[in-house]
Amino acid sequence: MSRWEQIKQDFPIFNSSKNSDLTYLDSAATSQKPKCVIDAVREFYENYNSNVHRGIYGISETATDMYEKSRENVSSFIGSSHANQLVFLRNTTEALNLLSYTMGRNLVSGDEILISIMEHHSNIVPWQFLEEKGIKVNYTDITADGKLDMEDFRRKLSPRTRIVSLTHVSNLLGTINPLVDIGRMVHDNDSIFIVDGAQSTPHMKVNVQDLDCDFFAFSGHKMLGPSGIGVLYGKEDMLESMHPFLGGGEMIRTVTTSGSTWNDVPLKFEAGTPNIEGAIGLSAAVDYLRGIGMENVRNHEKDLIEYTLKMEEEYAIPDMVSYGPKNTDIRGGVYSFNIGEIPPMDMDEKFRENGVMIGSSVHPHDISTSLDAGNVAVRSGHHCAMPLNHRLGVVATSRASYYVYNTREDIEKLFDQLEKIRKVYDLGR
Amino acid sequence: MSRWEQIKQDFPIFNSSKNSDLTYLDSAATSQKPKCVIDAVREFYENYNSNVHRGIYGISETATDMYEKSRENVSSFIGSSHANQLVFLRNTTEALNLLSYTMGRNLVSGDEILISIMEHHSNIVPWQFLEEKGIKVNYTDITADGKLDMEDFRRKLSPRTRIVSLTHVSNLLGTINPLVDIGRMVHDNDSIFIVDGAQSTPHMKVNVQDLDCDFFAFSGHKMLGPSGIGVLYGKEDMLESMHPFLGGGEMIRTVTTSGSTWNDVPLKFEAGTPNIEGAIGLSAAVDYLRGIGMENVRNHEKDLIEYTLKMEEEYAIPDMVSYGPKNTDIRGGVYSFNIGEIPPMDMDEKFRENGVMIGSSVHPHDISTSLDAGNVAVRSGHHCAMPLNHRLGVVATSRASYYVYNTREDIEKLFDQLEKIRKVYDLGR
Amino acid sequence: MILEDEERMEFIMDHYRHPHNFGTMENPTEEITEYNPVCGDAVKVSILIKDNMVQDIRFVGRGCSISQAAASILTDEVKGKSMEELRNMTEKEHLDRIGIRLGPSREKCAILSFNALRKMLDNYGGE
Amino acid sequence: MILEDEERMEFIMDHYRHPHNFGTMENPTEEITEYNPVCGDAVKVSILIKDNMVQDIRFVGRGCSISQAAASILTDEVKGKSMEELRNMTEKEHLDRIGIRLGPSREKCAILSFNALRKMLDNYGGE
Ligand SMILES: Cc1ncc(COP(=O)(O)O)c(C=O)c1O
Ligand SMILES: Cc1ncc(COP(=O)(O)O)c(C=O)c1O
Repeated sequence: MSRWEQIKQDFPIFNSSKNSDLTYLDSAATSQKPKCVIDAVREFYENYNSNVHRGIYGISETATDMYEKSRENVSSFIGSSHANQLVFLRNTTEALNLLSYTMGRNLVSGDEILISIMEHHSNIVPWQFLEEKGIKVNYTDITADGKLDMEDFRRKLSPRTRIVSLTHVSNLLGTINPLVDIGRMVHDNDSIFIVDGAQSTPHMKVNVQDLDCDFFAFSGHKMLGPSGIGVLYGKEDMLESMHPFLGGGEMIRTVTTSGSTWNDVPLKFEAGTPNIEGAIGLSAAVDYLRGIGMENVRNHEKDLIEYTLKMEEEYAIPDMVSYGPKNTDIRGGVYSFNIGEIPPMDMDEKFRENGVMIGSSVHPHDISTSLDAGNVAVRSGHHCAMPLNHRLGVVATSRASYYVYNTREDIEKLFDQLEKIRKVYDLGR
Repeated sequence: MSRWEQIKQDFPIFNSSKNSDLTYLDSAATSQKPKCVIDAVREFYENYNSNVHRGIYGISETATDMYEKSRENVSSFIGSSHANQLVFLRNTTEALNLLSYTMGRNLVSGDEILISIMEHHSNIVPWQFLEEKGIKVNYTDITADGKLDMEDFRRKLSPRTRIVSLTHVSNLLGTINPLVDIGRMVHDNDSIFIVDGAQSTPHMKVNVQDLDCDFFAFSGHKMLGPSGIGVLYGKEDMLESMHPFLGGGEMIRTVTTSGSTWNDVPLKFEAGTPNIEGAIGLSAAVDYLRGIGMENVRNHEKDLIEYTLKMEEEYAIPDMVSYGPKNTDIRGGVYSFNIGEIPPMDMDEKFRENGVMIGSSVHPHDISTSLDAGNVAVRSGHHCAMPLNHRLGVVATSRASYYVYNTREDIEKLFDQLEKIRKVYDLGR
Repeated sequence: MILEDEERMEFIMDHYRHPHNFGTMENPTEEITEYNPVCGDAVKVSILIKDNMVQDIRFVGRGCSISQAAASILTDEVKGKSMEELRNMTEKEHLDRIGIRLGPSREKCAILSFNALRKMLDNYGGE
Repeated sequence: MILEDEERMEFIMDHYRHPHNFGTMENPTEEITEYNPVCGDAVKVSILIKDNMVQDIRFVGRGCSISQAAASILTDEVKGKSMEELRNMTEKEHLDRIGIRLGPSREKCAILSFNALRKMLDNYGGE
């Protein structure tokens, strides 16, 4: 057994009697959980379950300790200099909304926020919420090969740009963005630099100090951890100067009827009972990933995407198109593709003329469903990136995305099936 | 074995080798988890783990189905007429903040919000956030025996009162508030009626239609479910007319660079990947509670609090005081107490005069720590209700709170230990 | 969606490859375009009603096999029916007619044409 | 907090029942009140410094056994020490002197008096 086949054995779902022979190619949506993570959650429930922070009895002190050690562990995993820069939240989405609500308080009409057209909805909609205050959201375009258009970026980075928020890795194209260079430009422009790390943290070594970003957001469920737990990293002085987001228990120092004062960071941003077992499970996931080594994870996925592009050429399925950079040095393990044209809704002239515009295309929905019949799980749809789909001239794509439990055989299986599906659906019109 | 002793066997923590003979009296902070809940979470990880809503392959459709069935199950548990009135969030705190942020948009300077002095910080601080907009937060007082002062309430319910937000059961006093009557007054006043159900839902039959509240919030972790999952119930028309709270994946219908449109309720309020296993675990907890019967849960806890008040009289520990109504018809299974005077910080004259003001009191911290030495877990502190502590003339209390796994023996153990502690700490000054 | 039933799947693919009642109409009584911007599925349905009966029904569309086959199957079913019969048709009956088990995501594809029909009936006031 | 060490606990309770250096001072060099509004623990510490040495130190306070005993223990330790020795004292040494294992919540009680001392040193500019 190869190393990666052995790793796959650590994931109970692949031995589940409920799913015979699952080929899971949807890790960009959410990852599977290794046994050590599942056990960490169970062991907490069975031995130490109690609320954190306020208890003065044994198990509650142990629970608090486990929760705070998890924070330290995750903090060092992303290269943060101190654990109090790490806020536990539900997910990337909540982290970016926290920023939009709190930083948004300081923005005024005419201020600008610069994002990109390849962002996930989580890094678009929260900023659009601020438009009603007269704040403008600008979108950096992409190049033909799926990279950030740096010229366009420079053009759009203006003196009014107060915030730049970019994804580290695109969840549709797989593009790894050159954030170290970008960060320098952003700070030279005196703008705040926010990174959506949802697709990088699980798949490569991340160091927030090297990135020199002000904020960095990611989700536990995409990196072998539980769902319901996510992280916002923020530079300490930033977090300290910000208004709190949610009010309630634990985030306060004092509450009186004439006003309240706030706890120290990061607790200031953790109102109410947190997802305790979520944090503990995420910490177990981080230990597991560290055991493999993030460089190895990255190299493995790079191998898989290289192999994918090679298979694409070899199979040469008619009308098959794929998206994202071909240079695998800047490409994560994400493979989005279509068979034939899947135009967006407003390109409907042809539809009006002569009816069914399916030609030789296979709708992504049909691809997913047909692959599922062969136990291959890929995602089809807009992948929460409608503006990017629109930019690519499609309404949807199918996407295979990889992680530590995937192997080259999975990719062969994918292309074998796609070839068959193409034949079944070929309408020859 | 009695029925309740049998029930205790369903909770692995009481057989954990890590905690010998734990007497857990802190369920108002968080509850223990029965085996069926722990198993539900694990089984999801091992067989169906995948993201919800957007997948078109087998396990993702199963996961979506399990998630939505959990919503239906929890919905019917609280008597909601339709599952789409149930939003899954992290906890009660997030639910109340969601309301403060979204409803707060419609309030103007001079508008009033009426809460009470017995609220948890979660139902205070989010409303205080709105004070900077010129909105006034009013606090209904309590009576000497720990009930809502209804005369004061009527006085403070004004034509400018736009929102009334009250706890169903006090987490410190145990008071069960007469919300059906109050709700009628609130609606007659054309105010919106919000109920903090964090301490009622776990312990008694709740029916949101009988309460006729507009919103109802509670947390999974206090009702045998996982942490990181909570619920906001809202009347459908209310939820539909509200602005979204967090923006991102799944809560949208369409996203373009010129604006976005929202998904139907409740998904409109569930941005990003939710706590999937949390919802599934909560649903298992609801099944378990239904199996016991919520009337039985309530009666059991009523018996325990009655027994507690009886023990209090029998033991007659010198200087011991307890808080909350003595009428157990309106009293949940919560017992807050002090030994001697534990005055709040601004009552410090005596401290200045002649030093250590400990007299015959035992600080709540010392009570918790000493009880812990005998494996009895109670909470000591302000219980996230500082204004109420202040109102009671104390800075902190110790609190024993009960649930289905507690028995009369636990209470005997508590008082045995308290009697001993009182002797050790008696300073006789 | 379960594809174990090959025969039924062949039936769907047949409707997809060779849709019935495909095309547009000159003077329809009602005409409506239903679409799902999320996946790009779209159907335009035209209906001709006379004497309280569906004289003719046609559709054009684009999208996945389920959305297009469902439209084809539905238009077959509807032709010649009375307004009353149409009003009594349920979503469940429509899904049963398709006859393969669809997951929640694919059901949305299948009911697109059914929703179009429903809306046309709502718009249609009678003669 | 682990109470298994009964002897040590007796030591704490002794300091709590009969605190050393208890009281106020007429003309202290520095005086400070530290308190934790969350649990009501409070200590007022007064210090008299001469020739760069702690001539006298006293405290009054209220709160739990740990916060008060810790103040008593600390004042014992500090008396007669030089400014430099004081500046080199660490929080860890202070906690070790108390000598029972405290959980994170109770540590806050224990370091209240230590924090008071730290702040007085910061305020004290020298003679
Ligand atoms: C009455 C009341 N409201 C709100 C809360 C907050 O619950 P959570 O921490 O789960 O948000 C609690 C529990 O601490 C409570 O007792
Ligand atoms: C780039 C990117 N950002 C943000 C998100 C949102 O993550 P979550 O749903 O965990 O909030 C995702 C995942 O869907 C993503 O791929």
